[in-house]
Amino acid sequence: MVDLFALIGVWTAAFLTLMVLSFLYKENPFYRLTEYVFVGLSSGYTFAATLRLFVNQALSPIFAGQLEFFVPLILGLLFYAQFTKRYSILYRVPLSLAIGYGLGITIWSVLQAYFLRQIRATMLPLFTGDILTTIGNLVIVIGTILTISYFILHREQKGVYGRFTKAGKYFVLATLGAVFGTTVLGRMALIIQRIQFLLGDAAFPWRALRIGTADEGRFVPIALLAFLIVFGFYMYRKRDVKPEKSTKT
Amino acid sequence: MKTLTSKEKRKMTKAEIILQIIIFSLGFFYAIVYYVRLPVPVLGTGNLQSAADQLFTYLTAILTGAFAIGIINLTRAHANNVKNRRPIWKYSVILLASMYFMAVASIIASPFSLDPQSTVIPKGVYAVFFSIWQFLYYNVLVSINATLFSLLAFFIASAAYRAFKARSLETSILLAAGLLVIIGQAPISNLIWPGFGTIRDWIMAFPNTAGQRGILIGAALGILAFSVRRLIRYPWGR
Amino acid sequence: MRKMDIASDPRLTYVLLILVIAVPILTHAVLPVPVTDTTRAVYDFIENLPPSSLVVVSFDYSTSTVPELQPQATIVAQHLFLRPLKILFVAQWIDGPALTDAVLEAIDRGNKIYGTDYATLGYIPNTATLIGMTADIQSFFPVDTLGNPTQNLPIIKQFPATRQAALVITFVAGEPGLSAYLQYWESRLNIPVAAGSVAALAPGFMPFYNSQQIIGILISIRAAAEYEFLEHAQYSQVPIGLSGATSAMVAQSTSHMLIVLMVVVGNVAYFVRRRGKERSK
Amino acid sequence: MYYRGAAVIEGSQAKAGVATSSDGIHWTKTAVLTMPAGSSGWDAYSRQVDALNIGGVMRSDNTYIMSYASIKSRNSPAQIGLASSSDGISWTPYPDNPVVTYGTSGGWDSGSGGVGAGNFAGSMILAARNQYYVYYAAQDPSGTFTIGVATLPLSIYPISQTTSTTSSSTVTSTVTSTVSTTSETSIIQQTTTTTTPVPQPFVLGSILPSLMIGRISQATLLVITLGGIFAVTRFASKRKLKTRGIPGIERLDNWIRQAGELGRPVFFTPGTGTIQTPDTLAALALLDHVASRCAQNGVRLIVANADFNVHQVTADIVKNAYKKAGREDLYTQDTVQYISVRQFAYAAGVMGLLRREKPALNVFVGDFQAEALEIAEAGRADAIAQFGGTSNVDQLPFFMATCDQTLVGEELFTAEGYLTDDPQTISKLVGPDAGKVIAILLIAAGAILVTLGNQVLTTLLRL
Repeated sequence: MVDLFALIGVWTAAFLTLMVLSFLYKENPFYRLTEYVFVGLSSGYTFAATLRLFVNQALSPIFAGQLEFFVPLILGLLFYAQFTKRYSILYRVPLSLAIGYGLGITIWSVLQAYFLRQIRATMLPLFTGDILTTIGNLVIVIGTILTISYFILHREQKGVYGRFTKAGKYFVLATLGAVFGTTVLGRMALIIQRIQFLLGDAAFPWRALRIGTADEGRFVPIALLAFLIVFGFYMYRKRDVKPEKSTKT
Repeated sequence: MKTLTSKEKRKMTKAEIILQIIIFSLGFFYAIVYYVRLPVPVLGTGNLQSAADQLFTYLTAILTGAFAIGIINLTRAHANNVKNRRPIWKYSVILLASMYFMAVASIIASPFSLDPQSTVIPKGVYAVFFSIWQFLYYNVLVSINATLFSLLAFFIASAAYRAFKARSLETSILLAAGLLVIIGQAPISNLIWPGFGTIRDWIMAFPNTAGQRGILIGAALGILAFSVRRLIRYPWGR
Repeated sequence: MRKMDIASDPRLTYVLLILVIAVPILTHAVLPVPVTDTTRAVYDFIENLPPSSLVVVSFDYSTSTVPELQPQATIVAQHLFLRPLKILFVAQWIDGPALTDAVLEAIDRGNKIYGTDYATLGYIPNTATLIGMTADIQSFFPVDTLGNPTQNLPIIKQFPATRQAALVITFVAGEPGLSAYLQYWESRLNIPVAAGSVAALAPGFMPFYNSQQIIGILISIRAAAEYEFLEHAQYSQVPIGLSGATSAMVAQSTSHMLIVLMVVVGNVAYFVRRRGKERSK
Repeated sequence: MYYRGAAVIEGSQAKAGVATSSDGIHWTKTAVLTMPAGSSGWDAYSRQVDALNIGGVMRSDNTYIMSYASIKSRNSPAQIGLASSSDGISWTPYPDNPVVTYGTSGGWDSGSGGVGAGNFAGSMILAARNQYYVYYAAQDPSGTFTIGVATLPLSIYPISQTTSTTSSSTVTSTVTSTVSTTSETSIIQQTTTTTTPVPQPFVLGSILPSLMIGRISQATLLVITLGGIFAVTRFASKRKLKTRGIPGIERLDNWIRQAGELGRPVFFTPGTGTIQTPDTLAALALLDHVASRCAQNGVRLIVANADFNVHQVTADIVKNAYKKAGREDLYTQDTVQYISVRQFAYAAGVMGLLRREKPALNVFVGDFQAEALEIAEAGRADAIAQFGGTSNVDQLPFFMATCDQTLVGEELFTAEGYLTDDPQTISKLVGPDAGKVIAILLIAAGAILVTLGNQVLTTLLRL
């Protein structure tokens, strides 16, 4: 059975999706409205989350009797000194605590995870029994060295050394090609799911997105039509009488 | 010519020296304790086995104190828009309204509700607000945000035809590698020739790994130098 | 009226893209998806986890990348619930807890009991919490997302600290995400890490797969379809449409082929026009 | 060759895994050690909660013998026990465990270091001169660590005479908290002399467990790398180092000249970064250069911003540039425009500007996210040239594919150094080169050594 509330929910979702997609035709107030509503809702939700954390982490230990948590509470409230004129420097006290511990743990973890571990993992045997792994290892060891050499900045990239860094640039380009290729996979996935939703396709993961259930989904195309009518009418009424300036030149 | 961006070496003010002492001492403490991993005897009564972990609980308590900074900044910015009737003031009103409405609804009934077991709030009110929050979150917020991001797929499609030209040897390498990866990851290519998939996996596993690792090592060195320099003197800037 | 050809007005390409995607969806076409090793590595690791191992699942993405990562999260969570494991749900992004609830509702949780077999701890606000929870969960998560004090939860009694985790899997769309677990859990405590990543970040994570810092990578919606195929093969009660990824594979293929076609055609037109200009000079 | 050994995870890790490896370098974790849930005995708590603190594992004939530490209840002191197993995965505890109890004499071994689940009671067992020796770490009240040793008769786990004699020859003075496979033990043996185990406490300093060797090697490598970086930085800031120059800068200048001849404007945008982002600072340096060139050639410049602070800085830069060239007339109200802080609104605004103004040259350098593609594609349609640059790898492909000239990653910062030719900026850039050279040398040396079969460098870095 179709639940009326869920149906309204699904229709609203469809209507909003189309309001955003209308940007493809032309930048218009429908689209701008969704932007502002999005920023409003996500900021409101973020505030609720950070408030709940403040209650759990800073207040409840005090209520539970650990009175030494008054100190962190006061230091935390110093953040709001930035809104005062005279004491605005004080907000840097809690900020420097965050900066300090951040720098401390970053130094070793970045050294181990991104420098040491990567160098050790590139120490691969250049000649192994199996031909495929040998080629693979050669590409990784030589490729990594050449890519690093490409980013060495203090020497002119000319002559023999220039040939090395040029080869390094080709590895960087192959990498950027891979990034370009996989980014297409990601972007297509985004639009495919939106079109699945707009067509009310049963294969759309309705419950995993908690929008409603498949049987309300069947009625989404009706919202599609409703929006086209409203949008078409709005565009017709709003079309510029005088031809656009740019077509003249 | 001295440009705006190069900062002359001005002397640190007294306040900055104190702040730098805080940053350096906390940073040095964590660098040592965190690396050497010797269990330093416990300060508080908690069952944590090292002072560093115990200190983390206090640090977290301090950092969560800044919970309202975001909402204050947004409110000030958009309240100004409304006050002096900027052209977009109507949108600012909508933004503020939706922000505060969502904040109230989420505080009452959402994964971040302040009273999840509805001890104070009666069950009925909680259920109503929960369905309001659910509608605002899953039907409105997710729909808008996911669609906003999906616009990018269209721009890739139009850029593919109008902008991605093999103008030079460099862009040709990039486009060749890109196209091979695109073909390789489309399941249909496996029916034409399974080799496409292996080519794509090979590009991802070897040349890409080499290039990414080179960039990663370069970035890691940048972060190391950047962090150590800030331990000694943090540029407070503006 | 301006000449509506494809070069000057991108809107024709938009319509083409919509058509190329809508047709396979309406015809419900299905395609077999070959499984890549980075996906199989994650599946095998979870399948071989010894009974009652602790798995930490971290939701590190927002509503904008739901289409890429929600299918992955759903199908992997279903796999974790099919095995005798203890699961803790956390999140480094604020949208995490809400997306976790949606996943938990979508999957079949079998006879698993909240508090004993799994629990949702909620949002990790900073690195201090992320490191601290490896030593003691209760100090950093006094209550779970439902408001129960964590010291009463049997799963927290059994695993007082996440350093005892047999695996942490992060569904990541950016920072903070995989880098935090790599730096503070894997390199310091040798806790195995798996990454479910948006496609744009996957190439950047390959060096970590090569250096075995992560045991595998699930790359965007295609990995969700592969994982669903593996899971359905072994646990037939898992429906094929659960993640919604398999049905998107045909549209995935047609849209990819359209992009390839347009780049090729675009370049051919470019070179023809350039040769024409050179000859006219 | 199939190596089989218990690569035990560091003492404090309650979970002990067995890893197998075919080449001694790459370990795959195959299974987690299991032990039947004990009765209410001395290690009830840890056995039930798997907080098994594995010490060392030795092998005699075909049985494995392990020493492990565990606790009776949540915060009680640790004690050491033994267990044996045939396959190394499922273990049966020694009937009258514990063999070593802490916290009795109040002296040097009064505590095990740490308390409760996180205790550090490291331990190991080996057979020598027909006796079992159990070494364990202990901490006295003042916090200094010492190694204690307990001896047990061979009868508790009878092993044939041959293995006991051969293992006696392998007695080493290094207490390895990780028992490594034969190939690795042989390496560590060469570096340390063998001393007869004398059952009195050793002070930690005198024995360097392998973990400590690892720590020291990593610490020295960090000191060398940082030392190199800051030495080069100091050296560079003294001598005016000419960096490798930027290919695009000359082309940029003549594109601006062409824009002047065509009488069309130049467009510039520094992206969505804040004033502290390195990319945005580099973009501002480039803007300084572009604005002064435009002023000299009498070209109209349009700048679009997403961040309000950046907007104010760009306005100052452009105004100064035009004033210096005496062309204030070109600087109008809408030369520098603030569009919007939100990603897609900013992109839409920029695309509108590009379509209306039809600039001859688009320069978009700085911190860009997904909106970069929209701008690059809209600009490509009308402009004669596009000049892009960012250090964000996810967006670089779209820059490369649509721009005539792109500053890739750190080239953006070199451009900043080159343009401002301020020794401070250049030296900060050139410093990390020292680390890059170290990385290249290490990788090359390591790869060659590994090819020749010598694992010393990889083992050193692994500890």
